[in-house]
Amino acid sequence: MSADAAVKYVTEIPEDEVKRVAEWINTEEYKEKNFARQALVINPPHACQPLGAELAAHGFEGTLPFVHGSQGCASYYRSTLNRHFREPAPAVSDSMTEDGAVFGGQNNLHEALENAYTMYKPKMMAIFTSCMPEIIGDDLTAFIKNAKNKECVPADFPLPFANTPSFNGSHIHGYDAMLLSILQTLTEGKQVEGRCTGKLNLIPGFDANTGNYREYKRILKEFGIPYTLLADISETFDSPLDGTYRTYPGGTSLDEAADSVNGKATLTLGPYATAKTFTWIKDNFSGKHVSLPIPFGVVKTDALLLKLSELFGKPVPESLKAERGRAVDAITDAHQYIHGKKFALYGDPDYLMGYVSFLLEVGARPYHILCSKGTKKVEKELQALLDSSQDGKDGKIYINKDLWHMRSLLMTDPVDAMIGDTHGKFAARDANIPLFRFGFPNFDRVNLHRYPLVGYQGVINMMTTICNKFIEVRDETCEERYFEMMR
Amino acid sequence: MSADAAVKYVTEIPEDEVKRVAEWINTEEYKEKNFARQALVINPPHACQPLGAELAAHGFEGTLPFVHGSQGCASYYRSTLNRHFREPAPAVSDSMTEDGAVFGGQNNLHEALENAYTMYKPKMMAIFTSCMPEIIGDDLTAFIKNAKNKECVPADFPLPFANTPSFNGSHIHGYDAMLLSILQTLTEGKQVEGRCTGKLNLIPGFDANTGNYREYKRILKEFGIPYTLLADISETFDSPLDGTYRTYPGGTSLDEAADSVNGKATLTLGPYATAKTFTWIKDNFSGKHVSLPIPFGVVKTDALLLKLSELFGKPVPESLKAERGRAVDAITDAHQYIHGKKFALYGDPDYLMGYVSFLLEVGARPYHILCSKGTKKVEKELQALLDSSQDGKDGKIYINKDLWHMRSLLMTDPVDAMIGDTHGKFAARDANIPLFRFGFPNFDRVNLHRYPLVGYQGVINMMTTICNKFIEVRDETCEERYFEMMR
Amino acid sequence: MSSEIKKVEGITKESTQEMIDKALEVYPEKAKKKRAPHLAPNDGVSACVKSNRKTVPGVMSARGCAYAGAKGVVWGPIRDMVHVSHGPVGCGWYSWGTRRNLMTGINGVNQFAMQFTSDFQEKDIVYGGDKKLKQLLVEAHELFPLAKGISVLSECPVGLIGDDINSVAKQSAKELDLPIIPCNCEGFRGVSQSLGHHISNDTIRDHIIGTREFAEPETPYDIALIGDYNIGGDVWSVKPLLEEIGLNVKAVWTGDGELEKIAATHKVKLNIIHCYRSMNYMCRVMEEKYGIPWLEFNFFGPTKIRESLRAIAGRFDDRIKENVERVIAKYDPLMQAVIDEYRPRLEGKKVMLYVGGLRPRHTVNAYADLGMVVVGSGYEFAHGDDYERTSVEMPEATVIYDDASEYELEEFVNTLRPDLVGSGIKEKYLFQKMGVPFRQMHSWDYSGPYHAYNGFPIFARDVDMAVNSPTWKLVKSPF
Amino acid sequence: MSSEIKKVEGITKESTQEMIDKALEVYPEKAKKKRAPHLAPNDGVSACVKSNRKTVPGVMSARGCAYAGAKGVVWGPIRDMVHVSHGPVGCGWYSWGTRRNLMTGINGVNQFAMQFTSDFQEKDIVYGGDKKLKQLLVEAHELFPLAKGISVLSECPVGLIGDDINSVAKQSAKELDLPIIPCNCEGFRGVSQSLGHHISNDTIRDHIIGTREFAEPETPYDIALIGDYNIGGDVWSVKPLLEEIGLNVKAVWTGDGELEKIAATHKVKLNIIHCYRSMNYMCRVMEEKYGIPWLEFNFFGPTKIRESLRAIAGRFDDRIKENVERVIAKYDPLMQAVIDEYRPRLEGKKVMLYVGGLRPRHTVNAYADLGMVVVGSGYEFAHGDDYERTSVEMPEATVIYDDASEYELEEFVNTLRPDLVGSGIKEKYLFQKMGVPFRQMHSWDYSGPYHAYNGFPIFARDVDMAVNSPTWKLVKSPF
Repeated sequence: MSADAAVKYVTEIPEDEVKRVAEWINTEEYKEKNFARQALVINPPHACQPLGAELAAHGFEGTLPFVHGSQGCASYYRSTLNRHFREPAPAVSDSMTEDGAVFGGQNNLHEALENAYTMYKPKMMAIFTSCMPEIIGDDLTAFIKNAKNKECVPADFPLPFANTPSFNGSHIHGYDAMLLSILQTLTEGKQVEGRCTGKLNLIPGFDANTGNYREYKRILKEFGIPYTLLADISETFDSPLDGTYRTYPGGTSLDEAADSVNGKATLTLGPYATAKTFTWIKDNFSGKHVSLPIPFGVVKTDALLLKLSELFGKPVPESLKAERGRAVDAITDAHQYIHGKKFALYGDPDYLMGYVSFLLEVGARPYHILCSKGTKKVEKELQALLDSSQDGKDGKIYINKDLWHMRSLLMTDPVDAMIGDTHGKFAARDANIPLFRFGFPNFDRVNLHRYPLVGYQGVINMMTTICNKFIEVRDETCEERYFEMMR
Repeated sequence: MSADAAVKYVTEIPEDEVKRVAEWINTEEYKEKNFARQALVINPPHACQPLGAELAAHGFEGTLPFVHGSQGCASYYRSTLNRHFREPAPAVSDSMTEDGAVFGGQNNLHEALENAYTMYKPKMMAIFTSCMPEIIGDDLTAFIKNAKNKECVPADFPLPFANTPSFNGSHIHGYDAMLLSILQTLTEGKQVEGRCTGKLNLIPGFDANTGNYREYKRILKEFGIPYTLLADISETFDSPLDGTYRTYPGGTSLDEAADSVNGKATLTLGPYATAKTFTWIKDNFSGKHVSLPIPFGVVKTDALLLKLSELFGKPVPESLKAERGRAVDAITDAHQYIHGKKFALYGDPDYLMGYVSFLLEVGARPYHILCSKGTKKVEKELQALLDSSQDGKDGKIYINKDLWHMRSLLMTDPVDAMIGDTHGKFAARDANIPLFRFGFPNFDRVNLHRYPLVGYQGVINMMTTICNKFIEVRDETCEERYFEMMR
Repeated sequence: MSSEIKKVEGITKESTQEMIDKALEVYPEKAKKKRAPHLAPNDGVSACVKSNRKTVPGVMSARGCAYAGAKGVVWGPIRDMVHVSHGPVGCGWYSWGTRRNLMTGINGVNQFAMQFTSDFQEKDIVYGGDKKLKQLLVEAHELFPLAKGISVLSECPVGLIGDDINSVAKQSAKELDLPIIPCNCEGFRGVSQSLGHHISNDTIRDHIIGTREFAEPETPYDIALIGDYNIGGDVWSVKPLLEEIGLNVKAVWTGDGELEKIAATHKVKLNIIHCYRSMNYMCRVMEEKYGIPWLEFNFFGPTKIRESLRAIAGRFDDRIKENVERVIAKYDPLMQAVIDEYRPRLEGKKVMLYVGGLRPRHTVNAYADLGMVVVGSGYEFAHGDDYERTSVEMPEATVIYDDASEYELEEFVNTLRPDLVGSGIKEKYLFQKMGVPFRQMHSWDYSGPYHAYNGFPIFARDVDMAVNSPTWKLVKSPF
Repeated sequence: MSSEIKKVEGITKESTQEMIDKALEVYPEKAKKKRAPHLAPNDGVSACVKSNRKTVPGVMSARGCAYAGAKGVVWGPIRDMVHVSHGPVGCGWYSWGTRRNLMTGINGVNQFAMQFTSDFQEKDIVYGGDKKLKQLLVEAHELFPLAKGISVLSECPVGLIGDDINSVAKQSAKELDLPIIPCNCEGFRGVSQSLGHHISNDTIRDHIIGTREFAEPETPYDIALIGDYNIGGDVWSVKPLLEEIGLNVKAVWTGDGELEKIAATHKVKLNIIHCYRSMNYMCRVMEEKYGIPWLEFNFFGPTKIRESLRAIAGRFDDRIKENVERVIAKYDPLMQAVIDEYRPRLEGKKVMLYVGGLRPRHTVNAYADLGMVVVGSGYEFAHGDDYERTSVEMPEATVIYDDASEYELEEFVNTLRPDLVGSGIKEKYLFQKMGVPFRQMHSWDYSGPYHAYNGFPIFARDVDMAVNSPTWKLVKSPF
């Protein structure tokens, strides 16, 4: 725009034109244009790697997440976790600025390590990178070695670090990278020939539902299986309010994590969010190595319990059998409220698999299934799930599409509800359907992360939430003559 | 109406007139007329005594509830429980008919006892009365003695019986009467000088939330306090679906119940629903006797834990302290969504006390508080609760009023939400406010009885349900420009 | 289809009798003797079981009482009356909103699906409740001025303490200038809901019928729809269909019903009746007293709808007959599409029914339309004439049960392993625990309508949903 | 009130310095030396702390970056533009809907509160993103034809890999005949959000201002509202008030803002500015270049609103002055009612603030209106001129902190035990765990508006809700 052109006046868009476009964006024609996009990404529901790295770091005892990069990045990650959990999320950064582009980030890193170590007295700092050092090519291995030589932190102080470039993958990959580095760092030299802790190493993967972690622990307790959760955020992000602020209220014990290399078995329940970690574990950890899908739904929970039973030679406890029966009871009692209902789904691969599996077993129809950061493998596994049921036959998978694509799908081929996270609320409102916030993040409902989605209890929770909402919609929208006592 | 009058034609009410009346019933004028009612009761939320008696009976091992009276009564009680729990509720009646009015119900009773005993193989039959025998004055004591003499059932077969006239009190009183008789019957002659079971007898009172029972058991397990629940419906009405129907899937063991007379302490948490039982226990049971309000909210749960700690000389477990902190955290995180909100409440006295207590501690305002079957004592205790807080100062208590009165209150002096049971849904719809179905019965939402309201977990459940609904209403009703990502 | 007797593979008179005998084994001798005549293999021609007898005490019957029949079935659905449950609080409370007889209008204004009760207390028992009744009638009239009348439905105590509601009603009716109908339907009367229907019919006869006339001119096509209670909106499916074939539905008994139209029903030309059990009495009365013919029909499933429409048309002129053929031609393909969708998923599936007084026979062919076969059927409160009508619908030698005990049903289901049980709320969760798909067939399980052409697709969908829900695959645990 | 320096009982220069010294003890020597000048007791006359310096690495600062300042504050609130977060997916994702700058219009049609990103992948880093940018601008224009323009907000990689967004923007603007504004606000630039504001202001100067004129005739009452971002609807409270006193608000910068109106702002007669920190630059530019005077004002709490209205009126004729007096007279009693309701519950309560660039001073008197005293205040990204303006608002010797670390805040709160902390989401749950009532003062904690007369009652209610919520009584366990 140049100021010396002829005078341009401020204009208003005519109401008719607004109306026309408002209708147009709901059309099939628009959908096609929308799906033809090559460069512009609109409302993608995934975040960048370092966010996941921070979540992993929070899962360890006394661990301070440490962002090597710009300080604004750290603030963004922290506030995302604050908003989702409504909990503190202490983390530091080394506040790289312009001069970092010239000199690299070593000085910032060293100064920050010393300061943070002194001020916040962590037992470990988990270092991960945001864009700047990734682009200028900081050599973290060397920097950290130098830091120890300079005694910024004691020589034996654990400083795992992960490259978590934001221009690659999503938060789940950052989670994976950080977890891997933490395990590598902590277990280094800890493998003892012949030693077996007798424990299960359970790896939930990127999972921002603290209730899920508690549910895993409860299940293992019922089984009587000793375990190490890698990594346990449940106390970190669901800590008591009792008048005392604790910087590190929870997390997996570092000693236990170090000893996990001598475990009896290692089980990942987030195969997509821990792919690299698990590959490394298979080569480096003692014991058996098992990968299972996240246990959403009865069938996947059964698979988990059967595997636990097999790995530890223990029968499935009666208490869990009874729970199973109660979950089946709950979904049977409620199945008529969900049967045949079409769902739009989006989220991280592990969660998506779980949604589809759960919905198919209660007679609902996964319909638009969108993964904004996925692979052929994700697509293939989702398709196999869909193919396993009559109710999956109309389901269509959209890999690397975003929520603006989803909006077009919802408007041109409507469904009854959507499962995702808070970011879907605009599309859901436009489509006038309920949005179930089972995914991450949840910025607009309280306490949902306290209710597990995994296991039989998760089955009851998901079914109850969904069915009661459908009933509620009916109660709220039906004509007076269809407003009834019973449903 | 007589047929030989002048021809009367079928008329239609003019639409204007319908509209006029529809508006009129929302007025202050109508409210006054409505509150002037002396004889007509409209939409009372309470049921009659035998329903409660049946619930109590279901809480004991192998126990068949037995209605002495008309068979239709039994069908009504059973279907009410079926609908609320979405579970079977096996019970028999002795099918008294017209000739009972002439000859009394002894023959029916005897025949039914023999048949039911033979067919359904119960360990106990808990007999309670509906209207007919109460009016004709059947002498149950004699009838039952005769039944044993006639060997309708074995001489040692427990046959507790309760007079539960429907024209007196409500379901909570029937619960009380039946529980009392069962305990009298089972404990007769079982008191042993010097014996102490070391156990707590916990009496929940009339409570149709199976989650509450499980929550009590979990709390006591955390404490390591041995207990006998009198009476435990949690397995009866939340039994697994596994392909096998069990007539008696749960209930308190009869032996344990018999031995409860030698308990270390007896604690009722439903003082209004167990008044007679508790009075009798104080005179007849060993150990200490304590009455506490139902533990809704943090403060009342604290009181329960403190009392348990005191009675059993055990410190409050760390796990429960942490839970307390998490509950306080959950309500603090969410308090802004409920603060200052006005509530209409109705229900049984014990639950009402609990609602008021919970709401006051989270900053909400109990406003219209209605007990359709209450006493001066209920009113006084509710008033004392209201007086304990600034937020209670506008609360008004309505004793022995019904939901048609409530409707007038809602329309003339609006509130933000109502807590009650399914029966309030019509008034809530007219007032356009959410109704939280914490009470009994729930005929139109699934699985709610699986979510405890008591204890710290109950605090989280109530808070989450209420606050998320308020947020949802805002999301669903706000103008587009106020529709936001965060809440 | 109902013209020839069907057979079911593996079911013979002997196999069924054996199953019955086994179920009877558990009873004490006296009870066994009482129950035996109520259970039989279908003989295809007659009422093969005894019925409408006192329930054997203690057997866990599903039956209700006369009050339930009066309030829940006949009176409750009349939308523009205040129905007072006279006596203690419970009966009205239990029957409040639990029968899904939907209504037009504004609740509490011109529609009264509420719980009105005199809420008897001890003192009302001791001193009698007539005074209270008188007072509450005044209050009801004042608070609900648009109510066209008030019914007073007696609960057990009223009849036992010697109250005279009839005289109170008469006096109050005069004072308030409002129809006030006393109905002596105390729960202890009779052996089931059935007497409640009969008493209520008689009360309509004595107090209502003939007290109004339609303001508009009569036509030859004026009919009344009898015995449809608008469960889940059934009437709203049936009435438009009857109108589509050219008939004027002047009154509905009693689903979404209106008092004055019921009162003027003696002016119609034909009564067509769906639920024979609950309202054949009044059809007979109107036939005798006013010469109105009546016709039974069945609007479940396209086969029976077709037959019934033609039978109805048979009572009218060619205009109606042509309309009927046109309507059938219009809906048949739509119904065929429903069948094409669901029949492949339901073919050969077995159903057991145990419901009230109509559906155990009326729905048999609707299942057949979907390729399903009913292998056992019975009623809570039917009479001999119901069983006569049932035997011709049911396959040969299948089990027929009257006032079955829960024990018997459990035994039969265990033996027959049906793919679907259609019964009531008291049975539902029992059979689901056994892993057997179930639909409530009193209340359409909170769905509906099931009647007529609008109902069949919903019925088919619901049956498929129950039978083929994947949740059943989860019942058996892998451990 | 701001004319005389307030005192707080128990707070002296010495006590505050002691508290500061104690907080500094934890730091290593070098860091301590860096942090010390950023913390001081208020001297009441000048900027007593150093500010706008690099954050000390590793101290847990609350600061954001230049991108955050550009996207979240200046650009994001302009409703009719597509704002592209150019670079990897994260920055746009984190700032998506998290700042509560509310907007009129239909999302995706004529209002674009969405997350537009070029979602850089490895290959974009290696080969550069300019081509992708060019393509996405075409796509954005095609899919959002009613967007009045597009801003391109650079994330860190863009500046580091040597992309030239300015030339892409220039070319595309021509090709698409659409304003496309490149903003080089990479997060590594500067020391905080603040530089992002400045860069964005400069970009407006270079690309927008002066490119439009208002179609309607000028009046002497034409003003622009600068530095109100419509958090929780603030603008919708402020604008009607300014109109009520007779002014024409021709443009809002930038809450619920419109590109073309911003572009025509050089035609107004006065700029009034609320958030001085983020937009004083453009006020100065417009003053220099177009001779438009500007005026700071404060619309928090009735005292400051009154002062500010009169100061604004001082720039206009008697008509406006009279309007202002009438408006004050109208609202004063309403505000007094709010004070009467809440002041008794809040009198003497202590507040600590730590927010962005405005509220740590602007809200001080709003608390005072409620009887509360602010005992500590500071900014994430303020400059010396902000602290100058703060010192006169804050009581004597109270602690002032710049770019405080979480550790320092924790120490100060532990020492001062305020009854309320007003800060951001990152601080909220920390202080709540300590049992200290808290309100988010960036986002109004999902409430609002807080500005002007409509805002004060909400502010008062929210403060009371936080401070007096009974939940705080539950924090201390009885066991």
